[in-house]
Amino acid sequence: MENRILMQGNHAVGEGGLQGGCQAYFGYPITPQNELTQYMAKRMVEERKVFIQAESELAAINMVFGASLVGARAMTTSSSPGISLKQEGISYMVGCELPGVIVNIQRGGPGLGNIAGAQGDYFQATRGGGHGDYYLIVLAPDSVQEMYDLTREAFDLADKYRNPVIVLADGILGQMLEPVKIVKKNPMSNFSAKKDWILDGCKGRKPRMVRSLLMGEGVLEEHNLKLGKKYERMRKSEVRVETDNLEDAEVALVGYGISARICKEAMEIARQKGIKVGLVRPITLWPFPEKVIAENVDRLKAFLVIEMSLGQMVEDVRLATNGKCPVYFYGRTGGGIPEVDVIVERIEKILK
Amino acid sequence: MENRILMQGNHAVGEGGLQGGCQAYFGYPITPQNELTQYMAKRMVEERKVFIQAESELAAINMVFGASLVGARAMTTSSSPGISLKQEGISYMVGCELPGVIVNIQRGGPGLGNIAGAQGDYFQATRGGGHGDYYLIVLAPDSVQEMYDLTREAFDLADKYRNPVIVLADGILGQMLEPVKIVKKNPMSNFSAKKDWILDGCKGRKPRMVRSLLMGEGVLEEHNLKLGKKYERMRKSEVRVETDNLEDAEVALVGYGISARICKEAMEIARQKGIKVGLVRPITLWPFPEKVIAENVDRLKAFLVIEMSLGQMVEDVRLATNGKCPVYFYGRTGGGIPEVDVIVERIEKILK
Amino acid sequence: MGKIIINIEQCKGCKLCVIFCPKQLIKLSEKLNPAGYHPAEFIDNGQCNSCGLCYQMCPDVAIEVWKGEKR
Amino acid sequence: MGKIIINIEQCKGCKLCVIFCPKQLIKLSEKLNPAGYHPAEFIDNGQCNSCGLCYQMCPDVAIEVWKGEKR
Amino acid sequence: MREEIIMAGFGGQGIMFAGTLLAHAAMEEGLNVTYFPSYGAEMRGGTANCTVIISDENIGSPVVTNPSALLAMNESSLEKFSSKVKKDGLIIVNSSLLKKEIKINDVEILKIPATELAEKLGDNKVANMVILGAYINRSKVVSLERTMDSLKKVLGEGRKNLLKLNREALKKGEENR
Amino acid sequence: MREEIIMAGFGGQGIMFAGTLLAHAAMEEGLNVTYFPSYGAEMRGGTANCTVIISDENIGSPVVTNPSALLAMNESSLEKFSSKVKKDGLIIVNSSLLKKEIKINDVEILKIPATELAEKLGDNKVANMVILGAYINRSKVVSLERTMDSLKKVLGEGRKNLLKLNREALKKGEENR
Amino acid sequence: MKKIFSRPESLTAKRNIYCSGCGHGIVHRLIAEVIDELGIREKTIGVAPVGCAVFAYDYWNFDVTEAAHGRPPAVATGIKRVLPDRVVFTYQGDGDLAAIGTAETVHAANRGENITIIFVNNGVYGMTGGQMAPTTLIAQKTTTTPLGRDPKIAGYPIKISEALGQLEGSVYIERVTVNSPKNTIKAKRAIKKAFQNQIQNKGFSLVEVLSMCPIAWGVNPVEALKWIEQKMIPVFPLGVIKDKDLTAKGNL
Amino acid sequence: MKKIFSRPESLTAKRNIYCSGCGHGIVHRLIAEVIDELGIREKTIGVAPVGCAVFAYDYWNFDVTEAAHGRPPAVATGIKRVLPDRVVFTYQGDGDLAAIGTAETVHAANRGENITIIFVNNGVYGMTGGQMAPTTLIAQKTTTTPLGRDPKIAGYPIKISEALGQLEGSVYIERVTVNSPKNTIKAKRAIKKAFQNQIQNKGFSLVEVLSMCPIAWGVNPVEALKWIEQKMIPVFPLGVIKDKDLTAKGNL
Ligand SMILES: Cc1ncc(C[n+]2csc(CCOP(=O)(O)OP(=O)(O)O)c2C)c(N)n1
Ligand SMILES: Cc1ncc(C[n+]2csc(CCOP(=O)(O)OP(=O)(O)O)c2C)c(N)n1
Ligand code: SF4
Ligand code: SF4
Ligand code: SF4
Ligand code: SF4
Ligand code: SF4
Ligand code: SF4
Ligand SMILES: [Mg+2]
Ligand SMILES: [Mg+2]
Repeated sequence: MENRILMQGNHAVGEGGLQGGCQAYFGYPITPQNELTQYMAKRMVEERKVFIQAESELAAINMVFGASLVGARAMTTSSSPGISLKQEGISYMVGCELPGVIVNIQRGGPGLGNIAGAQGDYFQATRGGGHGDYYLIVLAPDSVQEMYDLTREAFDLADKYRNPVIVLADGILGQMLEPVKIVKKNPMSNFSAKKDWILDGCKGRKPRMVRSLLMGEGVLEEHNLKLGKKYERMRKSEVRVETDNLEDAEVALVGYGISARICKEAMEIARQKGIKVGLVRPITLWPFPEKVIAENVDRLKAFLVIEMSLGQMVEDVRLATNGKCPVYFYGRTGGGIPEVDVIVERIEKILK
Repeated sequence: MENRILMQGNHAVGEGGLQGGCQAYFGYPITPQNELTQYMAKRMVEERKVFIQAESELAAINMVFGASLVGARAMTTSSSPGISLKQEGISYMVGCELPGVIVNIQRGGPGLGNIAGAQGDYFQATRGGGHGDYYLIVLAPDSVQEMYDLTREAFDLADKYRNPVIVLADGILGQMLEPVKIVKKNPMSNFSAKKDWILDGCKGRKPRMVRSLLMGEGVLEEHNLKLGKKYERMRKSEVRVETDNLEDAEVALVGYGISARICKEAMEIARQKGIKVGLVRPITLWPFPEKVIAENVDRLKAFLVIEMSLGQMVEDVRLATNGKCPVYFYGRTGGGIPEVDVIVERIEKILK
Repeated sequence: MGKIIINIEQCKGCKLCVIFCPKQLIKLSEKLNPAGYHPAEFIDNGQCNSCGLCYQMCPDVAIEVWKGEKR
Repeated sequence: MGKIIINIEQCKGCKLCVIFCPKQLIKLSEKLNPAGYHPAEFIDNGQCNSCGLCYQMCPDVAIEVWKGEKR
Repeated sequence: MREEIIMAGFGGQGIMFAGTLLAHAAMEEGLNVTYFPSYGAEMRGGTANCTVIISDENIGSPVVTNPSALLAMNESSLEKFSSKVKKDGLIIVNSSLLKKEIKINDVEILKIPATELAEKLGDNKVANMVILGAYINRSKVVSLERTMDSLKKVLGEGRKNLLKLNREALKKGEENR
Repeated sequence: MREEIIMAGFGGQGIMFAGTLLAHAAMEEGLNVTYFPSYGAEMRGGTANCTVIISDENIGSPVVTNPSALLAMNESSLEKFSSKVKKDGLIIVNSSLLKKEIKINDVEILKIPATELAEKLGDNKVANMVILGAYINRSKVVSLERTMDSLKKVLGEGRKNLLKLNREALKKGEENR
Repeated sequence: MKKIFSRPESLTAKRNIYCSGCGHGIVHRLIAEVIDELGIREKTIGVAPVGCAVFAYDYWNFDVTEAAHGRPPAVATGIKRVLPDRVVFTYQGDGDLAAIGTAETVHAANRGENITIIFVNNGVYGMTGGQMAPTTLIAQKTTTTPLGRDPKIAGYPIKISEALGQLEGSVYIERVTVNSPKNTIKAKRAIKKAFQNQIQNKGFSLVEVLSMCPIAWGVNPVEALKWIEQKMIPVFPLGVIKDKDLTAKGNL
Repeated sequence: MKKIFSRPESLTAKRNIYCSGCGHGIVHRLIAEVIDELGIREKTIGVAPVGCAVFAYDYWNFDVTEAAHGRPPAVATGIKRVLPDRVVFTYQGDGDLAAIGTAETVHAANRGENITIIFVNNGVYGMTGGQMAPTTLIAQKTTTTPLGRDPKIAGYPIKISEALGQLEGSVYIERVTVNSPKNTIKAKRAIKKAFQNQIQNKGFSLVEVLSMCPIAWGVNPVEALKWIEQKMIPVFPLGVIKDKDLTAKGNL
């Protein structure tokens, strides 16, 4: 229990970024992630790194683009409406194969919505809210500890694949305080040395260019197929998932982020009642842990997907079960929080 | 054959908009939809309606927001990167329940990509590239005639549901010329009279407000559930799909837009070879015609989905088949065009 | 002769009226209003000239100014 | 004494060099280059003073200017 | 063991600080803990509240609808949350700012004249500590000593000067019951 | 019946106009037709081309990789597309701008000195019509009369003055073979 | 007795949620009074910003719409072009207008949209917790400039009104403040003129109001008045920045 | 004989795809020459726009990146902050810089980013087919103003350089053109100064270059030179708009 610090989720993201080697942060205030931008305003300056409060989210993502193309580990953070504004920029980063970390502390939508935590941006994050064929690794922390850990690791993943990585959290995780263990690690690990594609002046080498415009016949297709192979590699290597109690479970709850924590509570209560409930918590929302779901379709009587939305991840669960096991859904939208009692009820109803 | 006009797809969208009662157009140039903005620059002024070349796509969608909230039928058009920039605005329109028509003449992505036709924005259109829980009706023309017809009808649908509607076409449809029959109809049909929610000055009534910020406890959730019911109504009433040769087919091709035309060609060639091939062409991509697919899972040996992307609609087909029928995919990305021969080959391979 | 009426529920005790009243006829109450502020109180000593300076500065439009003979 | 060398492949026949040469030493060729333009042609009558005005105006940087005695 | 505490009051009454302090002390006790602030619809002014959950098991959502304890620093907070307290739960209310009589079934109500007690100590701003002290005494979820330690850490170097007064207020609240 | 024609040349040689005209005439013949322009990687200058597909059946993609006919207005267009023409297809080339000898297997090649013929008519800009005329004669996919009618419509009121010259050029091309 | 100053008709009775001493409340009232005086309440459409004034539609007693952060000028353009005979105004904070909405503001001005903009410059992002705004003063401490705004890192307090004055399309631009009764009365005059311009089809008018944000400045409401006087006005001088009426007459 | 004028090292040998008589080619060359003369080719990072000059990375013989339409100043900011000892410049068209990128431009200037912007004003959107740009002249016909730009509908030719001059953060702004050898040589001087300013850490410099787009103007290359002289310069006067060096010395 030693070395635990009581930390806000937003701050943990910021500190995680720093420990992940973030050299440049570009943000724009928006609730419920303001404390994160504020934290970076202080810490990045302390560490003599780059901090800019940009004139907009659009500018911020394009500053990330600039910082990344010269080799810096760069990050931007925002919340739902601000993330919508970054979609063009994200698509450009993918096209140009630029790493970078984007954090979305989701709030209620659509529109201005409200400032409560929500999970309405799952589709946007996992299916590419921007234009064109692309995917990003999407990491979904479910505790302040993971806000820290996953943000730190996001930088490695981004560099490893030369692709932006999204950390998809929500206003509850951003606002809450929880004990955190600060694990420092050598940032800039293996990847920084290998950045032989960056622009930093052509001294001693041929000039380079960074671009996503590929006009020759078939050139863009070739590029996209190359990117496609990269997505395949991510699918193979980067799936992360937590499972619990699946061995004897009759029903598996599936939830990510705060919803997953609620699932865990519900699971415990159900178990106390003698109902055999298990849990699948995707930590990567993309690549989605379809294998662990597919492996359990025969053993299980049903999956019950819990989300803070009208139902988005449920599609991935249905794709993974492929009709071989019923998939139920219970969601709350617009900042509502799924209730443990209701989850337990639903399980009971499914098993009846 | 009388009364056919040789018309460019982009122009057909513009004229369709006008016949649909478009009172205000806001655009920003981008290839391959420039002729559309240019057409409106001429025609809207001729018709003494509102035309503005906005300073950006962002401004354009927010001008649509403004025009719509005072009751005008309004439209904006762009291509992939520009559509990404409209995502925040679209989410606001949904939140505020404002109708409006958005046309995406897709090009190759991600990033700047190229200016060829592509279908990489399917996810963005059907899953909400913007933040929050929402859906739009997505119409997918496959001919210049439908570019005209569906744009015209999009205005009715938008007003009917007080929700923006997307017309999702691509650069090929935008650029090509084909004969079109101009069917005029009474625009502003039933809906304009009923706009009792617009802001036009509070003369003789209580002041009104238009907003998507709903902060009170549970208020946004209630609103979203109300919107959810609206999406349900759309799902029930607005599915459009063309099917062909399904009765005796062993394999059904599934494609939309230009891909669907290629499928038709492939189907004919395959039939000439004696292979029993049918076609499902979704005209609404959302709501997706899952019923017609689900109804055929037992009869068919397989579905083969054809897209100009790395594979997006294929997920909807898989969700609809629900594991009861194999789903294959053949796609070209980055502006590549699926080849008829390859499609026929794939069908043959599937049936072997 | 004038007077002002202060809406105690809306007042947030900012004191802007207090400092601008040329006759020093406004002070903050000891009491808290439901929102937790000490609201402004009018000291009605007959000197109010209805100048409206208090009204001009009140961010909560919590002040009404009256003029004329008392009835 | 000077001369210019025109890159015929890159020239687009815009005539900007033609109109600015103070000695009128440049004209457009009758022939088309591979891109379909009539490229500029240097009329080497020994009057070129290497002033470089043609170079300054060439949007295609298709002109080289030489100076000094011919070798 | 699982305690779910909602603390509520006016902005400026130190709700967030007291909640953080309690969470910190619980952490130091080796317990699982979450703290969640809420500003409600009103970003500015108005009431503020926070939720602290302390448990020896994993904690799911840090937000609760029905707390086991309510620490209400003023009347409007009491009104807003009292009906939500769990059966057999606890309400501690700052009786200094209470005008109405209160009566709620199946809940234990503890009235502490926190503002008055704090004023006696020299600053009504530490009424939050008085209430917290009373809660600690009652719930025993953390020890007073641990809370005193945490106070030092949460205040940090910058606000060291406030340590003594806050400690006294905590103690006062703890003794009061 | 299905014809897939690619027309290609320099920007300014009237490729797009000729393609549109052919498409219009085909439409008036009651056929299905698509026209698709392509500016290639170079938006400005360089070569331009378009694809016209004429068929009595439905037309799928308006873009084709292997046309049944190529109308090449200059040498670079010929080089770019000639190898793609279908077996037993047709190439009509503007021999006025052709320097190299050409030889392509399994394809019929028709050389028309279109620019020269056009110049004789008074304006080398109508070389496009000469080539189109030759194609119409050869393919019979549309009639010359229909094309003449379409010419009037496609030129419209605004360019009425060009009608006569274009007609002559079309005719010249049609007669030439 | 007669009521001589009281809540204008164009304000609802609703209590606002602004902090104690916040300038927004005063500016809301001035606009409401002007609208009452011009008799245009029933043909006015207001565009509220995203910022502390996001709930302005609750306080004004006429039609008001929300607009995405920074986009009110685009939304107002859409409205005004469709309904040119209505009175359309936007109400925007400095973050909204001069940061994220810079392009929309500049181009509405450059197009000479016949709209009125009330630009509330309080030198911070109030709503989101007192972060730096583009108008934040040098050395001013905010939650994102904890050591004070350093122009080398964060640039200078932006004089967007002066920049807008350079554009042909803008007709009238004035900077005012509400830090004293006298200044408040002047501010009202400017706001009135900005609305009158629109009614007279003159084109784009903007009034920048230096406004108190005691909470983010870390001062009390009374000190906030002095803050404006002593710190803001030297950087953002009050007065008419552009008035085509006067330039036309050769008076400026 | 000696070669005295020829392709600078900082230009590749690649044939550009600009239309005949397009000003972009001249401006590219001027930049390349300046970079050669300053000996900074190996430490320069260029940011290409989306516009006709989108392929600039093919023509310049140093590191060049693409940037989304309008965002070069933000991209350049990201680059320069990370690598302050490199020379970073953007090359932007009038659509890119003065329409969609207005906010990014204004704020890079206001932050006083130590970068150089070469702003190529040709009064149209060249790349997309000659649509109206914010700088299009009144009555000028474009594909989106088929009857000529009507300021009532489409606003005025924007003088963004003058507006940027109002911002504290901008150090040097000059408007030049390349419509004659003399003007071209002057343009080069301005561009050189804008780069030198950066090398000397002076801050934000911008050179606006009035540049020929014969194709969209519907004139031949030679007429395009006159178009600049007769139509553009009266609206966009040449000369230094701001120079902090001179103001400091009291010369301006
Ligand atoms: C796209 C987007 N970005 C950011 C926000 C968060 N946000 C809300 S208000 C605001 C700033 C408000 O500042 P200002 O415009 O100065 O108004 P004030 O609150 O100071 O009156 C911000 C950044 C948002 N809602 N949407
Ligand atoms: C977001 C986005 N919107 C629009 C476009 C299309 N587009 C490409 S270049 C351009 C305008 C170019 O004009 P300008 O910046 O003046 O450069 P020029 O071509 O005139 O040199 C536009 C609108 C795009 N690529 N991306
Ligand atoms: S009206 Fe004037 S005198 Fe009367 S209370 Fe108000 S400020 Fe004082
Ligand atoms: S100015 Fe208004 S809010 Fe402030 S103290 Fe006076 S009455 Fe109250
Ligand atoms: S260098 Fe001068 S004289 Fe020689 S060709 Fe060029 S312009 Fe003419
Ligand atoms: S200026 Fe250059 S491109 Fe133009 S004609 Fe002369 S050599 Fe050719
Ligand atoms: S934060 Fe500032 S601007 Fe916002 S309500 Fe409070 S005082 Fe007013
Ligand atoms: S369109 Fe204009 S700017 Fe673009 S290459 Fe051609 S002449 Fe140059
Ligand atoms: Mg502000
Ligand atoms: Mg331009």
